[in-house]
Order: sequence, then C-alpha cells, then structure tokens
Amino acid sequence: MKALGIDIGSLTTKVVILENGSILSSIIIASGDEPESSAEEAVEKALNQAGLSFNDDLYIVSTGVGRKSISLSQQQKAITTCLARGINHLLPSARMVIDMGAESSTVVRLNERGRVKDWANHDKCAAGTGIFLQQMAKLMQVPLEEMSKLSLKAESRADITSTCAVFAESEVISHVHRNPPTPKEEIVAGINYSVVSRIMALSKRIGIVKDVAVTGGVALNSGLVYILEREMGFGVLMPDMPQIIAALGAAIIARENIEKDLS
Amino acid sequence: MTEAVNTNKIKAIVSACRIISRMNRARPDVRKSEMLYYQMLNNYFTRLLNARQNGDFIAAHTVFFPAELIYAMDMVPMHTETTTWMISLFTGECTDILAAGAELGLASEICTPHRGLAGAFALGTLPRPDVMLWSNMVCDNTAKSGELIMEMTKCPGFFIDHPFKDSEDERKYLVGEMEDMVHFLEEKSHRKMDWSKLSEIVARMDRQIELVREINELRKAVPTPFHSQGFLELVSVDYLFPGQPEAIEYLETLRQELSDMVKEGKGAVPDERFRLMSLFIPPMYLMSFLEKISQEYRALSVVEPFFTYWGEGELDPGKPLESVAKKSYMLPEMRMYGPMDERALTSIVDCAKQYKVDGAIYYADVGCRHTCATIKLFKDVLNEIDVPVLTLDCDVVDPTATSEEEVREKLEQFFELLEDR
Amino acid sequence: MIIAGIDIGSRAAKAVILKDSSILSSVIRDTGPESVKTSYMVIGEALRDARLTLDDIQYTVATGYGRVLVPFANENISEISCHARGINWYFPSVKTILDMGGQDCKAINCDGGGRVTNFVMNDKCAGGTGRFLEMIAEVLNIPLEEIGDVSLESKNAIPFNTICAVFAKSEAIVYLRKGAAKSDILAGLHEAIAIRSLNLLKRGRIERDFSITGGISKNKGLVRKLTEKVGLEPLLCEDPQLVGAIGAALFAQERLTGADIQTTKIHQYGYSDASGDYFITIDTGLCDGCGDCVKACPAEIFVVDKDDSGQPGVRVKEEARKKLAFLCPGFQFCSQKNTVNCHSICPKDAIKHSW
Amino acid sequence: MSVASDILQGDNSKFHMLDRFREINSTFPKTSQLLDYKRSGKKVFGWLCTYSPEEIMHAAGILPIRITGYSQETELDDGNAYLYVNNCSFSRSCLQLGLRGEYNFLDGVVGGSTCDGARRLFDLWRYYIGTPFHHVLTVPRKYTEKAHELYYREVVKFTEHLEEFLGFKITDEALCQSIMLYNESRKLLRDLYDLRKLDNPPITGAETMEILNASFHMPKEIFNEWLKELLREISVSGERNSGRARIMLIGSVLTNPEFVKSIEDQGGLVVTDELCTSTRYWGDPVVLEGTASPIRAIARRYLNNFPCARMFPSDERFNRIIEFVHDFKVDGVISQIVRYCVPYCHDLPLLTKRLNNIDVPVLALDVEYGTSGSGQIQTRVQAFLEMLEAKRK
Repeated sequence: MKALGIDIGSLTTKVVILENGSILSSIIIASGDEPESSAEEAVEKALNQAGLSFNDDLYIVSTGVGRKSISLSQQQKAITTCLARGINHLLPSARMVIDMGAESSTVVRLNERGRVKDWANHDKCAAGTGIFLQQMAKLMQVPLEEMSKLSLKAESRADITSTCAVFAESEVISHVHRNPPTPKEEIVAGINYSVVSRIMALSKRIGIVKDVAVTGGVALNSGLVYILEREMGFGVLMPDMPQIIAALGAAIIARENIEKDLS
Repeated sequence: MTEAVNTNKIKAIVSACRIISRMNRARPDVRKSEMLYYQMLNNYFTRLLNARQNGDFIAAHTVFFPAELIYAMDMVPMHTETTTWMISLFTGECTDILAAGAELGLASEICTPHRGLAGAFALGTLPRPDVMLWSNMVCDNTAKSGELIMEMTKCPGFFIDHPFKDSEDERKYLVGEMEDMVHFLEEKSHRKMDWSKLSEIVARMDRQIELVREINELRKAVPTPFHSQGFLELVSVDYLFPGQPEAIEYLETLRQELSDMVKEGKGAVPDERFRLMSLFIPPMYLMSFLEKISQEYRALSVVEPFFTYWGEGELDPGKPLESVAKKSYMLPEMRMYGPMDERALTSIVDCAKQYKVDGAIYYADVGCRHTCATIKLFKDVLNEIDVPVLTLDCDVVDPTATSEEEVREKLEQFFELLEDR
Repeated sequence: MIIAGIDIGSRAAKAVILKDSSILSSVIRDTGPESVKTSYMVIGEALRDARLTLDDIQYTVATGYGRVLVPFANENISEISCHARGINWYFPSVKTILDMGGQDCKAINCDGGGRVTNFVMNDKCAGGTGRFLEMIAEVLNIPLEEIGDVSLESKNAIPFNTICAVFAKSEAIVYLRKGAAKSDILAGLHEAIAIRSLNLLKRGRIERDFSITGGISKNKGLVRKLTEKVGLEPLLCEDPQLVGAIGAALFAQERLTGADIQTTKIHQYGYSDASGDYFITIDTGLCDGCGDCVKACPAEIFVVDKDDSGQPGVRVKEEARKKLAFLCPGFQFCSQKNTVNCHSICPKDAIKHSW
Repeated sequence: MSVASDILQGDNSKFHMLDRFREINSTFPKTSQLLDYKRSGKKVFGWLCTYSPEEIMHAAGILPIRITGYSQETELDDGNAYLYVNNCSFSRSCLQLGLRGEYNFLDGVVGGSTCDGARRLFDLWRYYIGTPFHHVLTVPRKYTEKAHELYYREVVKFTEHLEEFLGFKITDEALCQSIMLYNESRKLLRDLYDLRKLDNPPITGAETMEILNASFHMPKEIFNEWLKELLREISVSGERNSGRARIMLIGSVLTNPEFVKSIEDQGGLVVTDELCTSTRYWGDPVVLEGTASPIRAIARRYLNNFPCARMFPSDERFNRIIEFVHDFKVDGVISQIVRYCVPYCHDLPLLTKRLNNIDVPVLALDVEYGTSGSGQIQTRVQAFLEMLEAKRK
C-alpha cells in the first residue's frame, strides 16, 4: 500500500508518494478552477512517475486550502500539521517552519517531538505573500526570478510600510512616480523587506526558536530569504524542494495511518 | 438627527426570543434556565419597545455603567452595546447600522459596537433616550461615544469618569461621580432616588455574584456541565439585570441544573474532548455556528477569566453607592481593563490550572485595542504552563470581518494541534 | 490656442490636446514603471495624431499619480480638481462625481463652475478600486472589460462577506470550489463595491446631477448597481478615462486666457447602455445656431435655442436625449441613406456622433 | 534614528540656531547633553504624554525627556508582534524602540492613564522592557473640583513614589524653580507662535516642529537660551514666508517635520496647530499665585491645560481650536489622525461640524505615526489647497 499526500494550494497542487520513508515521486502542477480535476491530474502524473496507477491500492491524505473539495482522499489534515510532519522528516532539528505560500504565510512552532506547538497566520490585512510578490513583479515589469537578484543589488531600500497588499502596491506606485523616482532595485528590496517584516511580526508573536526552516514557493526567492536571515540574525534551513513539504507531511501521515491499520 | 424611530431590529430580537422560547417549550430536554433566559431578554426588549407609549423614562447607557442606579430610580435602561450585539446575534445583520455609523464620519478604527450604536441611533433603530449615560469604563470608545449620541438625539447626558486604578481616593472620586449622576437624573426625570430600593438591588447583586461563583465552581467538574457558549448568558444577565429578581431566579435555576448534572457525572456533551478557556467575546453572528462546532468536536469553554470570574469581595447593602462603586472594581472585566498587573496574569494561570484547560481561544476583536494589545502577553503566560493559545481574528458584531470558513479552518487546525499533543 | 492635459494615473496614462476648447487628439496607454517615459510616450502619440510638435503646445498641465514627473508640464494639479473641471465640461449640471480609479476611489462635490467644494477618498482599504476588480477578474479568469456584463447575467447574487481585495479573492475561490456561477460571484462583488461607494458618496453630499468617471465607469454591471443604490441616473461621458486629462487641459487653457472657459464648451447628449455608446457632441464654440441640421435630421432630434449666456446654439431635444439610439440610426447608417445629414450640412462641422 | 531631520539638514537653513536644534533631533537619543547628563551620574526619565508633570521630575534633579517613536513611518514588526496592529502606530513605534534597547538609558518611565494605547504601552513596557522606576498616574477626564482633587492626590502619590525611589525629599523651592524654568520655555514658545500670526510669518511650521522636537529631548535650561537666541536671529532676519492658504494642523501626536514640510512645499502655510507635541504641550503656564503649594499649582495646570480629545466635555478643546482659527487667521484645517487614535476619531464628526459652521473646511487624513505625507496624502493636500484657493475666488 502506497502513502500519498496531496497539497492543494491556491496556485499550485503538489503530490508526494512515499514508500517506506523515501520519496518515490513528487509533482507540482498549477491548480485549476476545479480542485478535483487538478488533484486527479497531479496524482496521475505522480503515479506515472512512480510507475504506479490508480489500480494500486493507495492511502491518500489531502491538505491545503482545497483539501476538503476533493473526493479521492481518505483523510484531510490541516496545513500546519502537515508542515510540521514534513519538515520534521527532512530537518529534524527545525523547531520553527516559516511557510511562505501564495495566498498567505504561516509560521509553525514545533515541539521536541516535531509536533505543532503553536502557529500563527497573517492578521486580516496582511495576507497574500506570493501573489503580492507576483503582482509587484508584474507592476515593476521585472520577471519574478529577477526580483530577488535585483533586491540583492540594492544598497538601501524604499520604505513600504502598508500591511495591506493592495495599498503596499499603491505605495510602490508612488515610489515609481516620485520626483526623483526611487531606483528599481531599492523598490524591489523594499517590497521584499515589507514581506519579511510582516513575517517577522508573525514569528515574534509566537516566539522565534532555532532552527528555523523556510518552505513554500516564496522560499525560492533568495533575495527575500537573505533579508529574512539578516532580520533573524542567523541562517535558516531550506529543504531541497520547499514547495512540497506540506504534501510530504500529508504523505507521512498517510503512511502512519497505513501502519496503524496494519497493526 | 432623526426622530423617525424604526425599531424593527429590536422587534426582531423580541420575536426571535419568542420563537426560541416556543421551540424550547417543545423540547423535552430543554434547560429551564434557558427558558428563563430568553424570557428575560424578551421582557427587557419588550419593555424598551413599549417604554414610549407607557411614558417611561428611558436611560440609555454604555457597557459597565452602573445600571443598578437606573433600576433603583425605576427607569427603563437601554444597554446600548448589548442591544447592538443582540441585533447582530439575532438578526445576523448589522451592515446598515455600521454603514450609518460610517456616514456620520466615524472611522473604521472605532470598534463596531460603538460605530454600530451611533449608527443605530442615527437610523432610529434604537429609540430616542431621555438621557444618555456613559462612562470611560472600559475603554476610550465607551468614554467618547456619549457626546455624539447626545448631539444626535438632542438629549441630556451624564458621563461618569471611572478612575483607572483602585485606591481610596479613586473610589471616593467614583462615588462622588455617582452622587452627581444621581442628582443629574433626579433633576432631569423629576424622580427621586429610592435608596432603600437601591440597597435591595445591591443585596441581590451580592447574591448574584455569589451564585456566579458557585456556578463557576460547578463548571470545574470533568466533564463540564455547562454548554460552550453558555457563559454569554451569564454575561448578559449581569449586563442587563444587575441585582434584579429575575437574574437571581435564572442563576439559581441554572446552578441547580448544573449541580444535578455534576452529581450524575453528566457533561454538556457526550465524552468531552477539549476543555477550553475563552478570552474575550466570540463573534455574536457566529454564536450558533461556534456552538455547533463545539458539539461537533466536543470542545467546550469551561472558564472565561475576564467575563465570569469575579474578583474578591462582598457588597454591603448598608453602603449602596459605595458597593456599586466597589462592584465596578470586582468586575471580571476590570482585571483586563485596569492596569495589567500580576493580579490579572496570575488569575489566568490559576483559571487554566483549576479548570484543567487543554487550550485557550483568544477572540481578537479587531476593533478592541485593549484585548488585542494583550494577546502576546497572555500567550506567553499561558505557554509557560504549556497551554496553547489560538488567536482568532474576528469582530464582535460585524459579519464581514470573518467568514465561517475562516473560523472553521482555524479551529480545526487548533483541534488537530490539541489532538497531536 | 493649443494646450495639453496629461493624466498619469496609477494604471493608465492619458493625454489630451485641445485647440480652442475642442479635442484635437487623445491617447490612453498603460502606465509603465517609469512614468517619465510614459508621459513622453502618450504626449508623443497625441501630438502625432494631431500632426503637431511639442513646441506647438502653449501650456501643459499634468495630473494623476505621476503628475510631478512630467518634464514638459508647466504645472501640475491634483486629479480631484481636474476631474471636477473635466466633468463640468461635459455636463455643467453635475454636482456629484464618483471617480473610480485604479488605486483609489473618490467622491467629489463641485459647483456649477466645476470647482471642487468637497471631496472624500477611500481610506487604507482598496476594496472598490480598479485594482480590486482586476484581482477578481484574474481569479475568475474573465477579461476585466467583461466582468461587468457577466455580472448582469446573474440570477441570484452571492452576498459577499468582505470587500477586502485580498480576502474577497480567497472567498471568491471558495465559492468557485463550491461550484457557484461566476456571474453570481461577480454580481455579489459588484453589489459590495456599490454599497461601499455609496458610503463614500454619503460622507460627502449627494446632489443632482451625478456622474461616474474613471476606467471602472465603463463597467455596465457596476454602473447599474450604483444607479440602484444612489437612486440617481448617472450622466456618463463617452470616454470616462479622459475626464482627468481634459480637466487638466482646461486648467491649462484657463491659465493662458485667464478667462473662465465656461462659455465655449463641447456639449454632449446621450448615454451608454449594454448595447453601446450613443452620444451626439455639439461644439457650441463653433455652432452659430444656423439650424440647418434641424431641417436636415430625418429624426428631428435637434432644436435651436439660447444657452445660459444667451448665445443661440443647437441642442438635442430634451425628450430625445434618453432615447437617441432609437430615434437616430447613427451617423454611419444615416450618412449612407441620406446624402444630406447633420454632419454634411453643418457649415461649422460642429456635430459628432459616437455611433 | 531620525532620518527625517537628516534630510532637513540638507536644505541650508536660514537660522544658525535652527541647525543646532536639528542636530539634537538627528542625534537623539545619543544627544551630547543626554550623554553628559548620564555621565555626570544624573538620572534621565522618559514620560509619554502631556499629563505627566515634568516639573516634579526636574525638581528632583532628573532630566525628563519625552518618549517618542521612530521619526519616520517604518515597519513595526516588534510593535505589531507585541501590541498587535490595531493599537496606534505611535505606541507600537515607541514600544519597538524600547524593545530594541534604544531607551535602555532611561532610569524611569512616567505616564498617565490617558488613552488605551498609552496604558497598554506601559503594561507591556513594564513586562517586557522594565525600567528601574515605573509610574502611571490616574488622570481624570473632567475638570470638576473633585477631579482636580483626585489628580492632585495622584501627583502627590507620584511625588512620594519618586522620593521613595530617590531616597530624598523634593523641596518646594526646587519645585518653584522648576516651575519658573518651564514657564519660561512656555512663554518663549508662545512668543515664537505669535510670530506665526503675521501675514508672512518668518518661520515655517516644519521649522517650528524641529524646535519643539528638540525641546522634548534636551534640558530646558539650555533649550531656553537657544530659543532666545533663535528669536533674536529671527527678529533681525526679515524672513517672510507666504503661501496659497493658511493652514492649521490638528489631531494625534505628530513629530515628523517632513509631514509639515510636504504641506508647505505645496504652498500650504502651516501657521498653527493643536497637537500634543506643540500647543497642547506648552499651552498654559503653571500659576503659583494664590495656591497653597507648588504641587497643587502644577496639578491644576496639567489637568486644566489645553485638553486632549480624551477630556470631557469635548467643547473645551473645540473652543480652543476655534479661538486659534481666529487668532491665526486660518483658511483651512488639516486633521491628521493616527489610525486607531480613537479619542480623535470620535471627535472628528463633532469638530468638523463646528468648523464648517464658521466656514472653515476640514481635510481629514488618517495616517500612520511618522508619516512623511507622501503619495496619496500629498494628492489630498494638494486638492485641499486648490479647493481653498477656488473658494477664495
């Protein structure tokens, strides 16, 4: 019996298949309007990759925003639980996970057993991490990858203080239209910094403890992670595939359930 | 502002109470206390509705204003915040009164109950009072909302300045404020303060507090006998009926019911899973939803340090005014709104231990700066004794603040966390 | 006298060139991340269309987010003043303006001379701005231009819990997952925005006539909802996005002449509805009220009378203004059928059709 | 810490003394006088709002300085984590500075139970930062004799607490001297403001704010001398400022001169204000005559002083504002309210009505503490000024 975890995010859907502790296959696809179909598509791809099919008997655990809207999972688990499990599997020393997703960021504290001790989501007006960065990239007409490079170049940064993603955007615009205009890289650095400072506020609310691991698509933005480390005052851990950690956690839970059923 | 009174929303509260009572009568398993509770609400708002016709003297007042004095002068009290809450609770609808508040030019930073009640007066949802009474207990909003309402409804008003700390001088000052207020009321209403009646009320208030303490004792039982959102009954009974006979009747009935359940070892839900501490007030418009969730996950609120957990002390009918002043310092809420000293912090820890709570839910009403400013503080204190705290961003009355989906999502995460431990 | 108005908005940049208070050319482009470039781009295109060079422009006023960064502008004036002045040029009777821009939403009150008497702006919450609708359009992947029309298809609108751009989005996603119709989601959101705009308007004064400017006013669904909420039929001009730039140009003209240009004005009659724009513009600056068009028009929609300043001029009949689409077949069609028509016969070429 | 003032140093100022005030602001809290003070073994106390009697501290040989936040709007991650986003950015800004050790040099903090933000700031300050001495006075919200009696008792308790902490008594002579000193700065500041009543005031609002900011963070002995010198400079300078309209600034705590400058750069001549960081700070003198004790005189002054929106009845404040509108020939009022500054939010509708009744338009801005007035705010100010001009036509 194969343990399979699906993480249905607002932008991407991730699937991880486990076989006794090791990742058999993992897949990331863009989420469509229909979570059901995106889930099926992702699972199918993952199965093919692992040389399996729907006929093999599978135990599926789903997580992420869309976890409830799919029929093919035996169990649904909250993103926090899965993040904890996933990171604990890869980086057992981590006591804190900062997951920077598309819609929102979540900070999770783990106890010694790698279980969720506490967590915090963004307050009402500070949501939208990845999407925010995407829009900013579009606004600045800089490809997302370029953003992090640019921000690393900046000597100083523009102040972008608004917590509301949309108003931060108009702050960016007024930086663009300022006389003299603020240099691009400084604006980009400012954008990254504003995201980081929101995450810092979040982390401080539940208390920062080493080691800290970063996950989620935004974790790939090296410029942002650089600022984050500077603010934290120490280096952070980063798993190889930061986007799939929640899916991995779900798969691990699936495996645990399989074992439970066996015993 | 407007004299046109449109009390449909209050009527809605009344009819809702009637319907609930009717439904309850049909239920064999219904708590008698619950029947009484809705009867009381029904009476409170019916009396308010008919006050004009009956030529009664309506005294509008903000939360934690000593309504004992109003009752003692035989006036009809109108608890402005609670009324706004109830509107939200029973109609699930307060967008228009909030919008009306905004149109007055009240910024969205002003907490919804106060923006709402200003709007409610503007729309004539609340009847025009004969006097507006308010105090700065507990926050800047309660301190400030009175004047605008006075100007809108063109009615006289009195502001009781409630000192911040608790000392001889400050109590003396508070009593002085109340004396002045009584003179003001006597002058405006041409009624005399009935001091003997006030003493009776104080005596009953003392009994009332005692009963709540006993009820809280019973709630320590595992499994806990009182249903999750039940504590709001206790809160509104104190807000609306301080020292009133019906309050005593309700509380005695409830205490009896609970002690019976405890004797039989019966819990409010079949095999309770999580015992929760509630910090601050849950969103009114999600009340039934939260009750449903607590049934679903068998997770109940067993203690609310700042809402049902009275401070030490007794009231002395011999010194009625002093007692009313003293009560304001014994209020559970006072621990939170006064100086945040050790007293407040230790009390939470004690509650957590005595009531064997598994976790605490912090309702972070985005409009309430007081409560939100202490989230971190309480989280740290409770985490020290290994009690996880869930912070739920919400608003007491504004349904646009949080949707059921958001709240369910967070609660499920929290219960998973508790499960995992 | 040739002057220019430049409006560098948060999302779109506009340029208008006026000659003796009639439009020579106008341009609308997206605002890039470098507004200096953008401003040169739009004025360049406008000049090309008008076959002019920058030297021909006697005075330029800039407005909008990027107003301070227009190198060739003689002066910059806030978009609030410019919108009031601009709308007054189209509809002198307008006292209340709702300007729905990309990043902010403004309720403006002005007097008969297009002077601002009061204004309110949306605060620290972007719900109800163009950006908000863009985000929603992205989620539902429907082109922004179409969401208004789609919302009109809704049978039962979904009541929305929030107008926070960020959260409304995630809520929309939730509803999508539940399989709700996009039209119903959009209808719900449009409802929410309309209510929000109404509150904004109420914080100022709501008096006749009422007009909506800015890109969003092209959104038929929203205009419908606003009309319901406000209870006033809004006067909509042909190109709501240009109002700011025209206002700026008019200020430029005022600076040159010093005189108030209220007397010479373009008059616009008509409306736009789901089926399209139906406007007849008469340049009263050129029109001498000869009345030839009155005779020429088969639909008899014209009438000659005196304006406020007693000048004779041709107008579109009061009763015809609201049903132009039915009375007048439109210039294309009419010009094919009748060799003699209002355009051909007008000695001053003062009449224009939008369809 | 004070980026804004650094920027200001850029434009070469007309007055030599002004630069010295700016230097204080740009170096605070590492100001030379402060450091000297500490080195000489003297104590420095921080006070938070205008209801904390400075004279008492000064008479005890303590240097009282005002606790202010970052001079610029900035990310407040600590502030947000501890005080949550819905407490005003001023209290969050102050707390963050405290949490980051910027105020570690303080020997004590003093405040009043003036508003929720201040109260909570002090609760968290005590719990997370801790300062050797910590005192919060109950400040009544009324002007009644009973209220005065209570506040007097509070000031006495504060004095006793202080004496206990210091181990010596504060003499009446010392108190009287402190009162003289502080009254002198109040008088000098009033003289400065009188200059702004002129049709072409010699000093701008932004410059005035630099002076006030310095006054919070330096010994009054030196401040008074400097200000005298500056007033002399001004009197001979023949400077004249003119603008499109005469503006009065009202509302929440404001310390960033950049904000005022952004209004003045657009032609708005800021001629006066109603802010706890200026007029409400130096408002009224302490009147010693006919009072039993200096402490009584101090207590009476602080409670009766130009009121904060927290006080009741609000018309006390409104009337003072209207008085200023007339005295300074104000064309329009700009109200800047820091988000979640609830007392001012509540007053705004009432005040706007009263000002409109005397045909004075009000521009309501809600801002974050430290804002430099860029972006959207600039547009509104510009439109407001254009409106005022059009109104005059």
